[in-house]
Amino acid sequence: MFEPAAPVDLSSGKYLKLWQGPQHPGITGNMSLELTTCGDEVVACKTHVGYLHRGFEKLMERRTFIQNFTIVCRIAVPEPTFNEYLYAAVVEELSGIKAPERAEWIRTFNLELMRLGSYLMWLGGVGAAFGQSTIYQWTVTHRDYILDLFEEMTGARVYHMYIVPGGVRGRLPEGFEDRARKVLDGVERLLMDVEKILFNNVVFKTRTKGLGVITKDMVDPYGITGPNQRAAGFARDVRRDSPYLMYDEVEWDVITGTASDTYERAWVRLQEMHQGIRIMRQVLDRMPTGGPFQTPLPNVLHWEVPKGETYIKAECTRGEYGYYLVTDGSQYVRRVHVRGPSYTHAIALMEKMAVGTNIADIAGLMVSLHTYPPEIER
Amino acid sequence: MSLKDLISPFYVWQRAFQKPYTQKRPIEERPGAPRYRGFHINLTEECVGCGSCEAICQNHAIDMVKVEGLEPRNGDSGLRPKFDYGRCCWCALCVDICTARSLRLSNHYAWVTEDPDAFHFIAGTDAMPWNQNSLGYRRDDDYHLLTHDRIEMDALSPEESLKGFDEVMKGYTEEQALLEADRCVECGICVATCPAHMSVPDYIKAVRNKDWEGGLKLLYETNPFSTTCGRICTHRCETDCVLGLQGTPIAIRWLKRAIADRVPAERYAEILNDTFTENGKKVAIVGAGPGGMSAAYYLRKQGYGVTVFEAQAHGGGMLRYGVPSYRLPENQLDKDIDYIRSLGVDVRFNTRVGQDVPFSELMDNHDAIFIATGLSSPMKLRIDGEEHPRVVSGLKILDDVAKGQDPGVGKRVAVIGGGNVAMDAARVSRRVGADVTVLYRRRIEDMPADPEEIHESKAEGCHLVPQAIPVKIKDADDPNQVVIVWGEAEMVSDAKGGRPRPVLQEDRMHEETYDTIVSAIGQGGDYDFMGECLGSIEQKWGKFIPGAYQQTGVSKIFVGGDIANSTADAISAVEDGHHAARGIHRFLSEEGLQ
Amino acid sequence: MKPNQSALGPLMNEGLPPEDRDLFSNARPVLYEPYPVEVVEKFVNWVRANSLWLLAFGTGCGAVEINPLMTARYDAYRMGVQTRPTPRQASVFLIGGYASVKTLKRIIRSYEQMQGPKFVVCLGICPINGGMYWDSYNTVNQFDLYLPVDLYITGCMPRPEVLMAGVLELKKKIMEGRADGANRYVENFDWYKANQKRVIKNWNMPDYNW
Amino acid sequence: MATPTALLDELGKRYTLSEIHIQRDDLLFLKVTKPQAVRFLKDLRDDAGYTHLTFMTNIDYIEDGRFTLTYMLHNYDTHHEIGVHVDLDRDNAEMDSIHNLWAQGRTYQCELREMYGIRFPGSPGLDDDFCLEGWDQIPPMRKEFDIVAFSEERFGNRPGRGSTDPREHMGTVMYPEHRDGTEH
Repeated sequence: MFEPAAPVDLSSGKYLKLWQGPQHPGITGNMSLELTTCGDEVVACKTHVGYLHRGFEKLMERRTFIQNFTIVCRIAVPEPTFNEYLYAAVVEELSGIKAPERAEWIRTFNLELMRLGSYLMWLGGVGAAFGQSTIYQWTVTHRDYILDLFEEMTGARVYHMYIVPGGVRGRLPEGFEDRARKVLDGVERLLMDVEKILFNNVVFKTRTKGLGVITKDMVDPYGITGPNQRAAGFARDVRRDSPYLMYDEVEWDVITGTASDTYERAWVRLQEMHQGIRIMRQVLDRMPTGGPFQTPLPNVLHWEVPKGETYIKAECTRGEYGYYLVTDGSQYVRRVHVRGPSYTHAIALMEKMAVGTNIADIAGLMVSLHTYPPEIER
Repeated sequence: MSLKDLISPFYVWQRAFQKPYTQKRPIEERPGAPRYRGFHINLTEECVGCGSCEAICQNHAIDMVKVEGLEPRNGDSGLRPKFDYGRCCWCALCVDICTARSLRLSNHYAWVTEDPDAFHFIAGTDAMPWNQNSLGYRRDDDYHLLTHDRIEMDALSPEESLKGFDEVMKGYTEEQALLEADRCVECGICVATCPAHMSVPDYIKAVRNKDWEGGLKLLYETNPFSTTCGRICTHRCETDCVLGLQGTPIAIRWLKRAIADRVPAERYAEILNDTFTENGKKVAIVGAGPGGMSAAYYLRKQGYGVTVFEAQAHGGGMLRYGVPSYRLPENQLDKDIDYIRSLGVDVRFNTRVGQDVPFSELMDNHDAIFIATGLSSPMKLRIDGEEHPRVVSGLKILDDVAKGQDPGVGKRVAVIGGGNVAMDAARVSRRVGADVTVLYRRRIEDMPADPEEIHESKAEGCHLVPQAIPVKIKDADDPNQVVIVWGEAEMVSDAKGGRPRPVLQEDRMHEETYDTIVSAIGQGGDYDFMGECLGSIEQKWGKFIPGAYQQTGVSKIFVGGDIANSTADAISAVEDGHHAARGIHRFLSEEGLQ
Repeated sequence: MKPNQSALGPLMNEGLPPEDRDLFSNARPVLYEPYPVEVVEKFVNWVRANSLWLLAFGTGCGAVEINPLMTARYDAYRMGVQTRPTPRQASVFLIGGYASVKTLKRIIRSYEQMQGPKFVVCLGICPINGGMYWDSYNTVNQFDLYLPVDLYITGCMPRPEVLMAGVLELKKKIMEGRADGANRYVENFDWYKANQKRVIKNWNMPDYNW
Repeated sequence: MATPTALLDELGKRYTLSEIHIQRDDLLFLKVTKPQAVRFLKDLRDDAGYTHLTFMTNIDYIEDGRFTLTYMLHNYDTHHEIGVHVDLDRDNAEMDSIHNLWAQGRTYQCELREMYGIRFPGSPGLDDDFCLEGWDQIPPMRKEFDIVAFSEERFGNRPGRGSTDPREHMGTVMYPEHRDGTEH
């Protein structure tokens, strides 16, 4: 599937090499695109990553199982909970621990709340990338209200470290449900406004419709998952196909699109935010308020997980997020691999889609794929 | 392009009339949430410096450091956690694991400075602006990283145990032992408390790894009475076990037994591999109890020719004649003693020094002497009528039973005392069918006996009467009975802050008739055999006061065990023996003894 | 204390291929000299303190809290703070947590491109003593070995409120005339350069990038 | 669509499969030989419906002197996953490239070359820098690479630290005479 870029002779003077990033306002996070342009048109693109590489997979090999739970959330900064949940899930599966039902409900809520917060941040990024900075001001603030909820629930705004193998670290605070509902109502109103001023905005529509079309036959060869795939018409969602936590207990719809362009992907995500709110309201209604929220662990200071391997995935905002864990019966993991959807979206896919677009659209295209560099390089 | 798309964005104006998002003064208005994981607070008084926080910290952000004015003492290492805020990620695992629950986080989160070296502080000790914050992350009551409850050991039911002298505690199964060993946080605070300073965390780790042989080697480094101590040790270590701060301490004693029970006696020699070359020097040891035999073991390992003189027909001293076999079966005691003897230690039984062999002979023929004769003379009650024939000592009863004789206590027995001997005498009397009442001066919680013993005595139907002071013993109508007069006591707190003192209430006296009164309020020593040497050895309250390395004023005489320590238990005797062996070795080798 | 900069000689730009060396400047950075009249310097410092322009370079995870800081809820604009897309216009470099070696190279380059007066503020624990990634093979542990730092804000992440507190502290420092990081860089240029080259193994850029 | 067991029976006729391990109803692991691996993956993709390459990674078994590559494939119709293991010689690790089967295969292979030093002849841009830049050590994910020592040596740590072991401290202060040097 790899198609070598057309031969480019830089010395001809026809082409210009242009770096977008790592220090560039039109780039998501700390990464860079090496663009070869001809006039305004991009003829080749190469993604450079590694600016945020910390070697998580290596670090995790020399930390104990409990210590790892604190570090995984740093892998995807705006969405730490997916890492926390997946790490907890793989360790639980291999050590034969089952989290109590109450913890599963709390986790479901946690993940959906994080999804909403992450989408809001992304929505702000879309606004900013297409010159609609007002959206950015609104959504980041509403995300902050969500972070307030997280702070109250978990004790931290960004790195929650709340979903621990075996359950969660604390009960929900008094009156939390009511405050959560209020925040959700606020976000719902905000989304309606955003629909009016962004999605119905002629500027946005003109610039995004037809930009960066992912055709159906690209999806599997490029490993595209998540909203990017659903916007191309595939009703595939890990939450529906391989249900985990409490997703088969609540009602929600898998949103799909057809046009598969930048606008459609944004639209799918907007609808998914509504679905997320719908899920969270049901979870709040049905969540048990009593009972244990943690299954006792062996002494974590010398916890040995039996030999084995497993892979568990979850649907994060960007697609399939998964943890592959290999243990050898010792106190340390033999190997852990974090599968992030951005890995293929930001590299293989971006390099293909950038070709033929306008320089000015690169930022918008990038944001429409919704990628986070830290999960690529880990 | 539709008109709607053109107009729709102007909808943004309606927001101009809404309350603005902006927080006026965020720094002041937004303290951390009640559960916020902000900066650390440590309740220094409650912290015991176990270092679990340091062990769990994945960022190596915590150092255990000495704190001025805080000296290590039993149960507290005197160290306190020092935090590096160039490392800490506020995950609060340290709070979750904190055994004393003294560590917590405040909801304070602001620290800005230009000095990168400033971000170190000892939580709770250094004056930090957030020390008084009452909010912040605490471990939830229903969330645990440690197992706070001990794994129970299977035991005979009180009904079964009363039927005979079978061992009551059955010992851990392998699965139970692993679970119990898993609870340990390996802080090592117990090591200081253990009189023998056994490598507790290491042998617990050996249990966890099912490395019974390695465990046995560790045990023998400091204690050649592991099978025995694994059953009847007073386990001071458990008192200071940090797991006990929030739950029950690790069953350190039972885990020791778990190791020793899993290695058959035949394999000891092969595993311990105690090889040595004779160094030609000779040491005499008086008394084959835990102190004497322990000294014999460690001296023998260094090549000394060791002769032990024992007045009784078997070794073990109080372990054999003072501890009933339902707590310590004789074959288990023999397992320990036989191994020591197998190394070539010459034990002369039925040889009472001063009677069967003169002390001077020991002095003349040996390079050093270690005396650990134990306390075998029961202390007097010092009340009227004590000489009544129906008043017997607790030791006598235990001795009788150990020798297979009927103690002949009758149907109604009163035991006076609250120590282990009293409990054992009571339980032995129960086993021969008596109704037993235990009279003790102070409260039950003041009893010097092990809590397990107290608990089991009660379970077996002994009637414990605390705050009862014996006043007088007199004849009963029946010559085979005896009457005790005792009065109730009130505990009066000591003005100087000492432990409360029982004060007799003259108006609440009781007079009761029993078949036998067992006096078990303690024992004293008998040192007459030492003759004139006695004058050069310091004594106080009937006990020797040895100098460094258990040495006495007569430089070649070393003393240990119950006659030379205040704790008077097996494990202290073992350490005295071990320590005297160190001293004797220094004394007889070139190192010298300062 | 202040070595004569010209006495140290021109920079060698040894990381560049020989034929490219002439294409780049070999001049050393120059020291900032305060205005001779104290009142003027004080006034200028006041001006500087009240228009702090952040370089929009999210070098690490700390950047995630810049978004709230710069938007409606916390609204750092009211304190004279705004983000700038290019180093030429920026005066404050926020190091957003850990710096990987690859990013450190870009940080140095961006920092040297910034016009004076310029200030470096480190967010989070990682630049102080390695933080979460103290044993990582790809992140530096003490940021002040590579660039002069004017202020540290601890936390993981530092919240927007602390960032604001940091801004206030920085302002204070500037107004007192103590924010001399850029001058320290000039004075100890060779030391910093040696440290930088110790970790950045493919030094293929000029020694000073202004 | 064939059930995993039926599929295995079918594939087992043509390929040498070993170490088949059913982890969950929807996840199984198996091992194929190195020469057969890429053809096996292609068959899984084209004939068995395992069209999605979830990820590709490597496990270092330093004690056995081998690397084990893991290709995780997903079938969108049955929602079933297969983890395909392939053993490589650790000292001379080389594997056939899958960049022609999946576009992201090139990226994974580039990463594995950088992190473990595995060669994938023919994979485009294999020797380009991926995450690292100017790396002058052995590939960092290999188990023998000691990151603590490296980090200490290259980046250093801020002075002013130092910890005392509680047990050691108590021993030194409380019972110095009673220590034989056999302490642990």
